[in-house]
Amino acid sequence: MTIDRADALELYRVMRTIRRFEQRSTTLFGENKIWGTIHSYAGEEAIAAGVCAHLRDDDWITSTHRGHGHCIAKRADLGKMFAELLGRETGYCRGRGGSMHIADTSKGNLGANGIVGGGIPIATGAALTAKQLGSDQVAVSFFGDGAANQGTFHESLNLAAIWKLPVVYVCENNQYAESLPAARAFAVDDIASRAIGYGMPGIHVDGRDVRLVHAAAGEAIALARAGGGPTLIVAEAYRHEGHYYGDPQQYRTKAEIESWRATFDPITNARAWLTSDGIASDAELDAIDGAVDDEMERAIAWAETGPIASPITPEEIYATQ
Amino acid sequence: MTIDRADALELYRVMRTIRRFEQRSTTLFGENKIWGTIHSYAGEEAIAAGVCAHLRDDDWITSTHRGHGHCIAKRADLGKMFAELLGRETGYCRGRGGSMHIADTSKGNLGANGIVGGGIPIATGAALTAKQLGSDQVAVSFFGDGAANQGTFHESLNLAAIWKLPVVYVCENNQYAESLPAARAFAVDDIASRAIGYGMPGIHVDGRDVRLVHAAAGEAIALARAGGGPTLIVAEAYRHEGHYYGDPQQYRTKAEIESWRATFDPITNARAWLTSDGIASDAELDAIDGAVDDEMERAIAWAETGPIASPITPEEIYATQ
Amino acid sequence: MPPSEAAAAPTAAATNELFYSEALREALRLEMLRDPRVFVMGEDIAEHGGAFQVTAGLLAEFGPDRIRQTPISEIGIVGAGVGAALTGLRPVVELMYIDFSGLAIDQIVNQAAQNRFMFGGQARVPLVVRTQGGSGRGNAAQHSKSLEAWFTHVAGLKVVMPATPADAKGLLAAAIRDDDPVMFIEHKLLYRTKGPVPAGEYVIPLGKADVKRAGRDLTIVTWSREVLFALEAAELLARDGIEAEVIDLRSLVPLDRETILASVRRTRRLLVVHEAILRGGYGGEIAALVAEEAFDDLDAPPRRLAGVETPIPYAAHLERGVVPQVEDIVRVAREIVG
Amino acid sequence: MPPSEAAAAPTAAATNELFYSEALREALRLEMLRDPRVFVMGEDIAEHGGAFQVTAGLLAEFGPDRIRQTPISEIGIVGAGVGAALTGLRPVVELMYIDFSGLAIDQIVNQAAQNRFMFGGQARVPLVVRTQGGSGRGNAAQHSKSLEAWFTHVAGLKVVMPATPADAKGLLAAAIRDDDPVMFIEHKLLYRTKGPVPAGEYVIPLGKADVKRAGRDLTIVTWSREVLFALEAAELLARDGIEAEVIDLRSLVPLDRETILASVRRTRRLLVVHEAILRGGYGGEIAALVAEEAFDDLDAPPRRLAGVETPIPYAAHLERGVVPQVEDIVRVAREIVG
Ligand SMILES: Cc1ncc(C[n+]2csc(CCOP(=O)(O)OP(=O)(O)O)c2C)c(N)n1
Ligand SMILES: Cc1ncc(C[n+]2csc(CCOP(=O)(O)OP(=O)(O)O)c2C)c(N)n1
Ligand SMILES: [Mg+2]
Ligand SMILES: [Mg+2]
Repeated sequence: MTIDRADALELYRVMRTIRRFEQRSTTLFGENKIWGTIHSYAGEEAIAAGVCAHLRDDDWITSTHRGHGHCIAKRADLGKMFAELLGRETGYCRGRGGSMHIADTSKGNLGANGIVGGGIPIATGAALTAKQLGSDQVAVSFFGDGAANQGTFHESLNLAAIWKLPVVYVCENNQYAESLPAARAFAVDDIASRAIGYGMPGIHVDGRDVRLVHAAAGEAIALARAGGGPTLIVAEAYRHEGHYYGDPQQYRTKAEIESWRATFDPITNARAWLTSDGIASDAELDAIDGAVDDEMERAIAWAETGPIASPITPEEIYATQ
Repeated sequence: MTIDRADALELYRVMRTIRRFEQRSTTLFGENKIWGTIHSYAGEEAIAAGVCAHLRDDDWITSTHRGHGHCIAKRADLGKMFAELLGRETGYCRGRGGSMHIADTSKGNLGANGIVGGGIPIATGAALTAKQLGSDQVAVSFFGDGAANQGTFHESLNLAAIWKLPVVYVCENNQYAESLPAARAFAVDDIASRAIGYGMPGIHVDGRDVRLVHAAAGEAIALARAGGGPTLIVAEAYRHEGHYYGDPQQYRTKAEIESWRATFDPITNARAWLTSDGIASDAELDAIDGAVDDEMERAIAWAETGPIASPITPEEIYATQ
Repeated sequence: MPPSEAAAAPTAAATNELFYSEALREALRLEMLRDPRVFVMGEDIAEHGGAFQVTAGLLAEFGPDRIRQTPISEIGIVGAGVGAALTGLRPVVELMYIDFSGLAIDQIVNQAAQNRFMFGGQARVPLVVRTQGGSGRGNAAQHSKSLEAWFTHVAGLKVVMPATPADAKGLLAAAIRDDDPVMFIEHKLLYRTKGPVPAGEYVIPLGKADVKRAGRDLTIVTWSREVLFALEAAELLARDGIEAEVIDLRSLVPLDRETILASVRRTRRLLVVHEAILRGGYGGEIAALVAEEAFDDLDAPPRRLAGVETPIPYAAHLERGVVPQVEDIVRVAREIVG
Repeated sequence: MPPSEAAAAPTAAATNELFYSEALREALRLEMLRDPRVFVMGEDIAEHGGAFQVTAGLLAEFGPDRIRQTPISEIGIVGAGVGAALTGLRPVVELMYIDFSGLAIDQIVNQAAQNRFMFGGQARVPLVVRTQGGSGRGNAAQHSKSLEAWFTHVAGLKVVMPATPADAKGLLAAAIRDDDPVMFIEHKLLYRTKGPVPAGEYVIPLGKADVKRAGRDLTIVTWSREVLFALEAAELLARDGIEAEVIDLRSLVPLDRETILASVRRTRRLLVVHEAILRGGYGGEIAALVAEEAFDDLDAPPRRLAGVETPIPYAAHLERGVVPQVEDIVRVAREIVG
């Protein structure tokens, strides 16, 4: 699958937007403007960008506690995202959900999830809806290496396989589940080998290269859309930041972090690709960066002017009174 | 692994005892002497017999709702088993548990289980005890094809694999989970292929031939005892009776049942082996049958004379008052 | 275009004598005919017709997609139900025994019940989880519990427990049309009970208790199978001139406070009866509510009669002894009236 | 040979000022030193020292076998805990948030709590499940619930909720020595509270409530973090001459009925306070108990003050508004005393 220039630049823009969003939410958290906890997606941008590039607004995704990237890649409004983090009425969840629960049903984002593995059966159910209605919609479930050891992973992949559901399972192996290295959580090197036991294709991809993610996801999503059933994609990545804002990270060394960041950065990687293949010059990419940063500040400014979350009303808890 | 004559005859005796136990509990149920529900192990005897032949009294097993066979193979007292089915104080569980909860901790039987897949993590925990204490005890978890689609299966096998626990997982594929054919519950032909995703050996064996089960289990249990970690064994079998006493079995035809019973009977199979290899004559095997049947009637007679279950006392519910 | 979800008022059509299981099947069938988005998912619901025959025959009529038989994967299928409900379908997921609900409760509570609120009202989760509980069949401790109290303690969930065939039909239809997740809890010993059931479309709004028997001396609040016991007890009490009012809650959530309080203010005496164990049971909620709201109207302490604090034993004579029987209700009612 | 499990009486040794988290760690450490069968299993408990730093430093002292870090497999690790307990060990399994307990509750309820009874007394399950609940940190609806009521409604399970560092230490030691499964529920906002903690071996028997403040006008029954709020409220009330007695249940199961009833018979007024939502909460059990047993001793209706019926919202100002605060307790207490 070749990527034309417009798509290539869009992939870069999305990744760069995610990275910037994480940088700014981190500073806002440091300024005590964000409450609770946030989890940075920095280092994993190529996965959300490469996968969601193939999705329509009426396709569904389920996301995770580390969900900002998926949300942005599914074309969410940055202002509403920041407004949510700031607990404003103008946020996606009117300040009820916060970072761990941002959903944008208008774009098919069925929500970030605070329960590790909690979104996997939900995406499977969304795919079941497509199957029942005979539509060609597809569901994608993003989850981490840690989630792959939850029972929900197992039960869901089996259901999708026997029912040939249009769903793609994207396991983001960022090498850690909080403080637990993936190497200690699995007795296999390749998590994708689990696909064998369910009877679905299992694809292992280098999540640092958006081209590879884009290609693998393109195939899997096309297969699902065509009624060919589910696929498990395992994308290797590295979590550049702590598990959450403030993580002391006693479980890994500064040296490890530095070396991985240097070798494993999807954005530097994409810049190298785009410039060396003559798709864009550094100047053009810098211009994109500048535009992204400006958009980010406008979004934050808009969010900060939003009213604080309004009092809770019964209809928010029960739709049928 | 060659089987000497004494062991061969013991394997036959155990299988024949299980078969007879199921026949008699079925008639007792028909006489309204047994309450609740019972699940016949007829057709799967070679699995319990072949596996438990390698276990010591201080090794552990976890069993299922279809647990009579495992219990007998782990050398339980038949009288106490019948007494439990009859709701007597002299039963293994003093009439509290019934068929679905018979346990015999004196022989390492950690209990039948009414929750499909419920015993898998428990056996894993027993193996963890052996590991923590540095003993050479082994745990075996018996469960069905249906249980292999429970999250507990997934989480437990992964834990055992990463911790190299001395546990053997024995999946009894009797072709059905209640009314659901295994063919419709899996998108793979070989359930043992799931072992690949956990990084443990997966062995597929014809559960009709006690020699094959005995050999496979012998290797797996020896490996576990030697600190080599877990194994998944999938033994093919066929459930000769309904899922439970009284199952109308609308989900399979009489013809199917007849043809499988004819071709898939571990006891006929064992008789053929024993006689053709000249290990025992039909007369000798008939003598074993007779002895088994006599023992069964003695056990039932003893059970029927037992006092009914006594009133419940607080210490049964809480050990520390 | 599917019709509106608004629950229609009960219609007084002709009635048929049906088993509780048949009444449930009729509701499922009519709702599936009425709304193509409704489908059923669960274990052994197809060829076998369900562990208690509620879906018997529906496979032939609706086919394997809408009578979707699943592997044994409780959290997987309930979670798939949540996803299907979030994306426009109206799934009815069957959990064979409420004792197994623990395997799926994370999806019921953290996802189904909370999604709407967590997402700031963006979502609706019209999911019905049909299950059954209770003892009396010798199935022992893992197949006999009464766990409704767990589900009443969850914001965003509704809890319904019909006691009669008519209520089973009308409440299941309402649960399916409701836009919120509903735990619909049946009782294994009610399936073979018979009663008159209105023919055709019949919907009972959730949240309305039913006064199954009027009385002036004592209010008995109960639900599910204990309603039948309470009515029998009321008959016996009437022989001694004690007129017990029997209120069948039907919906535990939403709770019909008004009906309970109005009755207690008249009878001035309360007895709550349930099969679940006493400690932490929903009877505490009812007794506390009445003590708080109608304290000065009470002539006697509010009483609770509930299951003995033990896992359910197997042996028949023990099993019978651990849940309230008719004679127990009569005895305690007499003590209360004094 | 390991020492007997009999809970020793509290010893009045020297005390240290410790954080609640440190007191818990001290209990874990002492019990692990005392009994080689005790070990800890859970997520992020090793290098990271636990989400709330309770196990910080224990990996270095006891090594990776006894501070056993696990993958994210809640039902797998709790089930492994059940198996280890059944076969002679004394596991302490940590569930990072009680909101995740739904993933493991099947093993807690159907196995751990029921095995002993189902097996006719053959088994013991000395398993401690350590977890924490409650709101106040902006973690929203899936990380802030108070679910203790679910566990009180299970025959065979014990439920402990310490409010102070000293109680945390003494009760955790008792829970580990207890031969039954214990849900040990901490509160995320208590870990950084400080208090005097007896040095060395210190064991508080389960099932004994603690009168944290004596008073004559009103009995406030509460537990966990609300104990601190109730004590603050009592201070304020005292300024207006209202003397509230504050009872910290500490153990919800076994429940210390005597202490509650004796107090209410003296003060003639009851207020139960908890953070969990009202409906189906354990406050109903306490209020119902008092209404049944001490009806004629009450001068006012028993009252409950509890969380608002909603999933916990994220925004700080909303979050604070849905659980009882000091001022709420003061207001309701005044209403009761009238
Ligand atoms: C059911 C459940 N268990 C534990 C947690 C606590 N927790 C939050 S994130 C996390 C690690 C998840 O690891 P992974 O799935 O690899 O995702 P990552 O954070 O690496 O993106 C854990 C253990 C949780 N939120 N839910
Ligand atoms: C968690 C759970 N779900 C469903 C059931 C109901 N049930 C009892 S046995 C059974 C089928 C089990 O199939 P399998 O694991 O293949 O064992 P088999 O009965 O074939 O020996 C089912 C669905 C149960 N007991 N527990
Ligand atoms: Mg990870
Ligand atoms: Mg089977």
